Amino acid sequence: MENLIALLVAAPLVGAALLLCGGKRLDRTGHWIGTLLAVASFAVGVALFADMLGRSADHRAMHQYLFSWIPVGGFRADVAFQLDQLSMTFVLLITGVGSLIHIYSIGYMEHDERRRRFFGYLNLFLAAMLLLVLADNYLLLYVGWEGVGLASYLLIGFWQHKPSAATAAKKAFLVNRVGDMGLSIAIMLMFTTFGTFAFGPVLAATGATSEGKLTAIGLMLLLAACGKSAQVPLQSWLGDAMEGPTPVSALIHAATMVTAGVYLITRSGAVFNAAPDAQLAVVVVGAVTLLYGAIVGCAKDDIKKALAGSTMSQIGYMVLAAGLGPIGYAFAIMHLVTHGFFKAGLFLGAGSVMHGMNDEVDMRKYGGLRKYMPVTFLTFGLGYLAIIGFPGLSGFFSKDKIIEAAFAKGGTEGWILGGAALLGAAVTAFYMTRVMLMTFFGEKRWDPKETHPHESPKIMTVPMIVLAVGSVFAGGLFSINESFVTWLEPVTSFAHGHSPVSATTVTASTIVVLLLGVGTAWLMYGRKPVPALAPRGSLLTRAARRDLLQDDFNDLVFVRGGTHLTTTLVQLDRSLVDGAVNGTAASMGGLSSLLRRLQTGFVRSYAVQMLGGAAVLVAATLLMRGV
Amino acid sequence: MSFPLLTATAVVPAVGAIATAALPAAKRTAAKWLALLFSLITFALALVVAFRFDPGAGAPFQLTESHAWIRDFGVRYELGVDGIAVALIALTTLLIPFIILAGWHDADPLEEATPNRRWRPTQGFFALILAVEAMVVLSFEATDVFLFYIFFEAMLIPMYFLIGGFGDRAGRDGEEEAAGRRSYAAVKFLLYNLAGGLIMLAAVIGLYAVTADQLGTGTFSLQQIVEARTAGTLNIGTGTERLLFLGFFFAFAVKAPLWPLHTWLPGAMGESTSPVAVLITAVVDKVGTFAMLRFCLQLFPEASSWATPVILVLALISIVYGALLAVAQRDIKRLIAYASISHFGFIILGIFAMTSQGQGGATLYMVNHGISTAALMLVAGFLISRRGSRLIADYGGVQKVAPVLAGTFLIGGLATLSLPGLAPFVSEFLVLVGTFTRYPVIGIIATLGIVLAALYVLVLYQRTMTGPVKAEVTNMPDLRVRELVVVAPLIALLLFLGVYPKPLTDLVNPAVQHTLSVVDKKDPKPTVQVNAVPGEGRHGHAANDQDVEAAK
Amino acid sequence: MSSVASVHSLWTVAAGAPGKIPGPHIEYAQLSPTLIVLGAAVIGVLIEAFVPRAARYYSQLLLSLVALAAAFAAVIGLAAGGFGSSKAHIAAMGAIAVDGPALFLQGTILLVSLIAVFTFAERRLDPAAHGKRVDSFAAEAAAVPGGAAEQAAVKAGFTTTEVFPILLFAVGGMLVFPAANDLLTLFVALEVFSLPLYILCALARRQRLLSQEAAVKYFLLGAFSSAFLLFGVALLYGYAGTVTYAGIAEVVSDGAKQIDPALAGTMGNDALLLIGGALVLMGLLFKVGAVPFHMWTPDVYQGAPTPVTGFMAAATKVAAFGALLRLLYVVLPGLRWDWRPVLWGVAILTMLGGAVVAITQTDIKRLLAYSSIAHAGFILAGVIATSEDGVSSVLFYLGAYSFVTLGAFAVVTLVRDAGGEATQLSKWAGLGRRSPLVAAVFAVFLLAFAGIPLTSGFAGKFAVFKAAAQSGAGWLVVVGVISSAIAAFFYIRVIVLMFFNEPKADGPTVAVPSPLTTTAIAIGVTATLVLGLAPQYFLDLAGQAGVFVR
Amino acid sequence: MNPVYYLYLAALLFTIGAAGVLIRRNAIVVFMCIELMLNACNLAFVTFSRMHGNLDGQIIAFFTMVVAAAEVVVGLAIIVSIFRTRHTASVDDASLMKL
Repeated sequence: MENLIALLVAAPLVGAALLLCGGKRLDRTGHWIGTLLAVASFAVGVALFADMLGRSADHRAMHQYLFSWIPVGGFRADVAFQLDQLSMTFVLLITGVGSLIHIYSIGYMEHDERRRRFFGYLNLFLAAMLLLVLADNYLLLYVGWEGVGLASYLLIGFWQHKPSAATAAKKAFLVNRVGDMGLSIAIMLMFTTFGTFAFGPVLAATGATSEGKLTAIGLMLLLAACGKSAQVPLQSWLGDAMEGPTPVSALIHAATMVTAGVYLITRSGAVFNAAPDAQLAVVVVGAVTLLYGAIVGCAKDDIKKALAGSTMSQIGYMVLAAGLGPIGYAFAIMHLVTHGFFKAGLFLGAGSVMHGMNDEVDMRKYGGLRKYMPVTFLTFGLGYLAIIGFPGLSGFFSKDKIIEAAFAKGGTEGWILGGAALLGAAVTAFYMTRVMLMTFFGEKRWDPKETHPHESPKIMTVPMIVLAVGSVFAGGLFSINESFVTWLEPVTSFAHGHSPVSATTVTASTIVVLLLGVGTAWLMYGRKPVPALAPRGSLLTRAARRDLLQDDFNDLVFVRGGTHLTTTLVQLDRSLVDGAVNGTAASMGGLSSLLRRLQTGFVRSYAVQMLGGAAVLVAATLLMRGV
Repeated sequence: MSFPLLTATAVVPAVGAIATAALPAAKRTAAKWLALLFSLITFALALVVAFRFDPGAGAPFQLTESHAWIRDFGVRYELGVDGIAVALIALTTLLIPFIILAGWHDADPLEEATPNRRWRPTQGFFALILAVEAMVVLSFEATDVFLFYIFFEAMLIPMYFLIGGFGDRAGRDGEEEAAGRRSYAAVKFLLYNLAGGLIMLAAVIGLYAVTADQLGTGTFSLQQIVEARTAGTLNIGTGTERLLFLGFFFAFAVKAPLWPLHTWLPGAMGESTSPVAVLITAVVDKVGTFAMLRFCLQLFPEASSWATPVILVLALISIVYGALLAVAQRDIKRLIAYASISHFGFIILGIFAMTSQGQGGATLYMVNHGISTAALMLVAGFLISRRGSRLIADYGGVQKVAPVLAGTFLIGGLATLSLPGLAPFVSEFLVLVGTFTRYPVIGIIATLGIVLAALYVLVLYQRTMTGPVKAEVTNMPDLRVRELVVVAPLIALLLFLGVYPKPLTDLVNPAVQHTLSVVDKKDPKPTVQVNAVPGEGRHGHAANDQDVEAAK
Repeated sequence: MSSVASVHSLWTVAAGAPGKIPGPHIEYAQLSPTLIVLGAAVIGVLIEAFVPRAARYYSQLLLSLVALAAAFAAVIGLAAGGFGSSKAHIAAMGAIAVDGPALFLQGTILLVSLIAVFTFAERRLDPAAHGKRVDSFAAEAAAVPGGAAEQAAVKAGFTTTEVFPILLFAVGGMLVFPAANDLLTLFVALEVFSLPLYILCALARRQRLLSQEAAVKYFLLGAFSSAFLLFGVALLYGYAGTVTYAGIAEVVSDGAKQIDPALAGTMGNDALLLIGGALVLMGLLFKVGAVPFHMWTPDVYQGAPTPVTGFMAAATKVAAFGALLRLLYVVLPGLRWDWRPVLWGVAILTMLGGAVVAITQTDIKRLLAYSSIAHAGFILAGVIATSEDGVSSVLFYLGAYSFVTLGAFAVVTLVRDAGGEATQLSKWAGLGRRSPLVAAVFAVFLLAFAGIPLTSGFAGKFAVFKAAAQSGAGWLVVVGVISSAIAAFFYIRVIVLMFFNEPKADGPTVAVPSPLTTTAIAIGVTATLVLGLAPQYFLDLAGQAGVFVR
Repeated sequence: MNPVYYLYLAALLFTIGAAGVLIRRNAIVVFMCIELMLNACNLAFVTFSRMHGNLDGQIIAFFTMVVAAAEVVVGLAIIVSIFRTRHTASVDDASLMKL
């Protein structure tokens, strides 16, 4: 059975190869091939899942060794897969949501002449992402890690003729590279410490290692996670990444890739558990990001950017949870999965809206769309309820657990984190309501002459519906006598937190803040009409619109500073380094034309020099002897 | 005495050079095909060498040949290959056919040029390429220091004519201007390397003097010297050894090139046609790094470890400095040149990290960098030949009109920024790890290189390939068949070696271990001993254990 | 020391009883090379006197070739007869040494002269004057250039066939010079080969003014330096009471022991020895063109007719270095610690000076002149080695170098424009485009000069540097390589000029030479490559010839 | 009288000759100075010969004269020919080739 694991990766990989090298002749069938292979991969996943369920909890991990990849001296990297409950969860999420989005894209990209390539990239992404979660060692994970980075680069910049898209793609890759630096350093640290970087031995050996080393490794892993999961301070790329086609935003920049950081931290749980400082850093990052993302989300008028902000903040929740240790891992993953459903659903909804509004993204030019695209409205609405944590829907269960766990951290930390999480919940409710109202309610702010909003074709709506269903029930399903937690426990281990405030209080307060958020939003956007042009807004709003000046900062420090540095270096290279060389040559020439002068052409001067030479010769000889 | 395989591998291209040069002016196309044929035969021979070579065998050098040559100088015609040499010979002979194919039209006389029965640039071009190949191969094979030196120096001359004699068509300012810059670059290349070589000559002579003084008869045989060292019959005084080492290293550092001796490279690569640029950076420069590994370390172990700190710092500077300058370049080829400087920094870093990962990685790096730069540079050459300009600013939106060209260019670029899954990643990571295990700080700073690499590659790609289509490139043809034939195999190779580098590592490891044993360095042991691996697959161990053996 | 004894006995006898002087004992067979050449020279003069003009050219040419070939054969014979090694001894009553170095150098000189004769006899390059083929020598040397007399001579188709006997005389002197075993013979030989060279310099057909100026400079400075040499000889004589090398060496080695007090003032007076030695040394350094006695070289090389320049550059160096070696190794070995440091200085000055000044030269002949100075410096490095290796390395270098030089100058004669040879470097631009073959050949010579591997230049350079390094002159070697790096610069410049620069519209043409020059160049190239690729055989030759007879 | 004085004289003559070569312009005079130097050498030879009591020095002196004579022949030939072309015997005028 375990020999099927490779198939999970192979299927989409083959698809990518076919579609990217196949050339024009595949233009008409390409998208079907791509989708088929994605679904196939999903099927394999399901099969494996069934097999896994058939076993007892501690024999569920499967392992498949393919071949020895890089053997040099003590350095041994294998291409080998490890499929345990954690990986399994991801495999299902990735292939499942992935397949749905493939299907959706068939409709969404219908009129794009480069659709074949688009599906090629999507398949490439699936393959890389699966490699990431299936790898049994950090180096192979690194391959998947950069692979998804590449796929996201290609897809963000899919419409390359738009300079903005190209720039965004480049930015995403670069920021991620910074994170990758962290990952590679972490791997090097592991190699020097343990002599290996396979999950098994490394995580097993954490006990025998100095905390300092583990903290270093942990921080480096965190850096990597920040890059990939758009956490502060490396979050700046996610907003721009919305330049990509919406399905991409749904799959890569909402449901799967951006959660890789959470996977990495959870996977390396053993390391973090043994390195409290690193853990603290993680929770801080998580808390900060969940607020940051939420605030940014409130200010954006671009529907996708708003959703992007929300993605950031939701992942902030997950990271926060993962940072809490055994009491949080399971919930982090659980929220990750539910988030996968509703955020993907929301994005697909947004895509469907844009599809109907000929690619308008400014929510101020929407309004009252609910009667024009009912299905979209319905699915989007359900997603909305799920994300704000409306009782009974997925978001409610997963987020609520995280908030509890945050309080359970105990001490002032616990209060701060819990408070942050609660506040975040409120803001989430606010900005999501804002999106909802601006898009589907109020009077229409678009010109009926140009735009004729219409419902999207079945092929697009069906996936939306499926996801909506997921976002409604998943959370509840997982929480039935903690099935999800027990499922993950063998991998992530689980500990019940003892929160100073009782679970019911937390739940109650969440609902309260939720209502607060929704209420304010309704007061601001529901009651009075939304201006078609954005008002100047408060200082905070303006800052939030500019991602809280993040980019301005980067621009000032890295871009400007960097350009200055390089240009000066170029000068130095020419004047100093090369100058030294040319200088020597020149001075030789000078010396030469100087010495030439001795050659006056006058016999007598020659004679003089000869005589002088003779004198010197004699003198020297005599001196040698000291006579 | 079996068939002299190694000699043959070098003689074939030499003969080819003569044959090609001999063809009359009218027979231009014939000359091209002839050159291609000979380069392919050479490659075949190289493959035979690779198969006949047995990594497992104990002897450091195999397929050895040894004949008396210049007794008075203690020089023997001694050839032999270790894994490293085999890999590099394979690389060289593999690249040459592509270089020839890529340069198919680079040496065609200008249309308006008056036909001249005597002047045969095309024949000359391909003959020179083959000549360089012959000399490079020999310098990889030579196990006699003097023999090596001879070809190390002699290869400068044909290179010099290749750089100075042939360049990109047209350009902004007329042919005259271009010719001026070309010959300047060529002269700079030659003098720089000649100076290095002559310094080395002094050291070579010094080495002879020492051996003659202590062994009775002066010798240049690498093996003899190494054995004499280990046997204790030869011990060079510390001071002398350091001087000799510096003499050798200087020459190799110029060739490699290592900061601050790099300034000849951008000019040479910028002004010459891209196939020649590939020849410089992917083939000829490798001799420098190869020689560090084979001669500097094995002849002067103490001095090497004495100089290591400084060299590591210089290498580090090369990495960062080269990358930063690459970012600032406006000229595609110069950009790639500076990128190469950065990469050579990595190679040298790996060599002098003195760990099996470092040196193994460095060797892989030489091969992979050869292939990746070839891919990138040649595609860049195709691009330039279409537009007649090397300036990045003159391009834009190419990806729309020539998607295949853009795609291959991107893959070449991704290889250059060593994306996992492509060959260069393996080597770069090995070098980093190898360095990190012994010099953590340097290792960490070196990782900056991977970010900067991403920067210059992606900026280059963005500015040339994406965005709105520039007017001048609107009707730019996509890759032609010949060009695809050049690029596709290289890319395939990059992918294969990225996924399954084991053949290469198996080839290289023993040689690296031997070098390390000569230098008397051991890999640092991990601080925490990990006991039997629970999660890992059973099949795994069988395969891995022998690697462990190899490590011992 | 039999020779010394014999000399002394001779004089004492002479002083004692006149009339009973035994005829000096001369080994004619062993001196045959010299005798053949000088004899041929005399016959040449007679030919000038008695053979009608028309026939002179061919008869002279034939005579010279035969004579030189025969002489060379004789040298081979002697060498085969073991006079190079086992039977080496001093002939002609201590005047002339017949030993390895002598024979090797004589052989080299003879070969060089043979090739030089080819270039002397070339008559296809200059456009025919009045339907008569002319060579590169003045129609009538005595006539005023451009004057009526000269025009008449040209019309009459006169040619200076005297050059052949003059050349032979010079060769004769050169053969004796490195073999000379007493200072007197040294001095005489020096003059015997210098005076003909002075004349040859003045005989150019084109640019007589330069040619004559070259002659005057060479003559005056040459005479000046030989005066110093002679004074040095006098002092040495005063020091040792004899001029035979062996005699002086003896006195030097075991100081002044068994000498009567009367001579205490002079005999064994080190001041005399040192000053005298220095002056003789200077005379020889002048001939090899070492800094600071090199000023004549560029001017003379430039002014003299190119074939003569080639001959001088090659043969004179060989002969002079031969003599220098013998002097230092036979006479002054005891003084090694005195003259070695001095020569160190001279060698360094010469290497660097030659290389540096050459960078800015604009005339190909001057350029080659300065390069020859630099090379003199390299050879000096070998001389300083003061070991058998040193000797043989110098011998090898001389052999290798002389062929390259001859070839190079032969090529220079081919590149011509209206005013004769186009020696202006700027005119050589784009030569590679016009006639790739000639340019390629010249490039080979330049690369050999630069000491690029696989050429004879490299083998030679390596040999001398190796010898120097082994004798502990490591830093000299370093200076050597540095100056060769500098030198490389201007050799490369010429190559750039020939291959990478566009040919000028009014550029020079390459004349198609007769088989004579062609063979000369061909031999030059072959020698360059063979000695570069497989030098072992010749190294052996030089190695066996490494020992001086004392 | 002490023969050493003759040596001093020889040295003096030699120096005068050398100085003359450096100072005088006229080629002929320069040449005569060189002859003077040679004769100084002769004097030295003869003196030393006398001191050593062997005849080598004197013989050498004869040789020197012969050589000097030959030198004169060649020298004058060259000087005269250049005089006829340039109508001057000043060595300083013969300086076309320089640097």
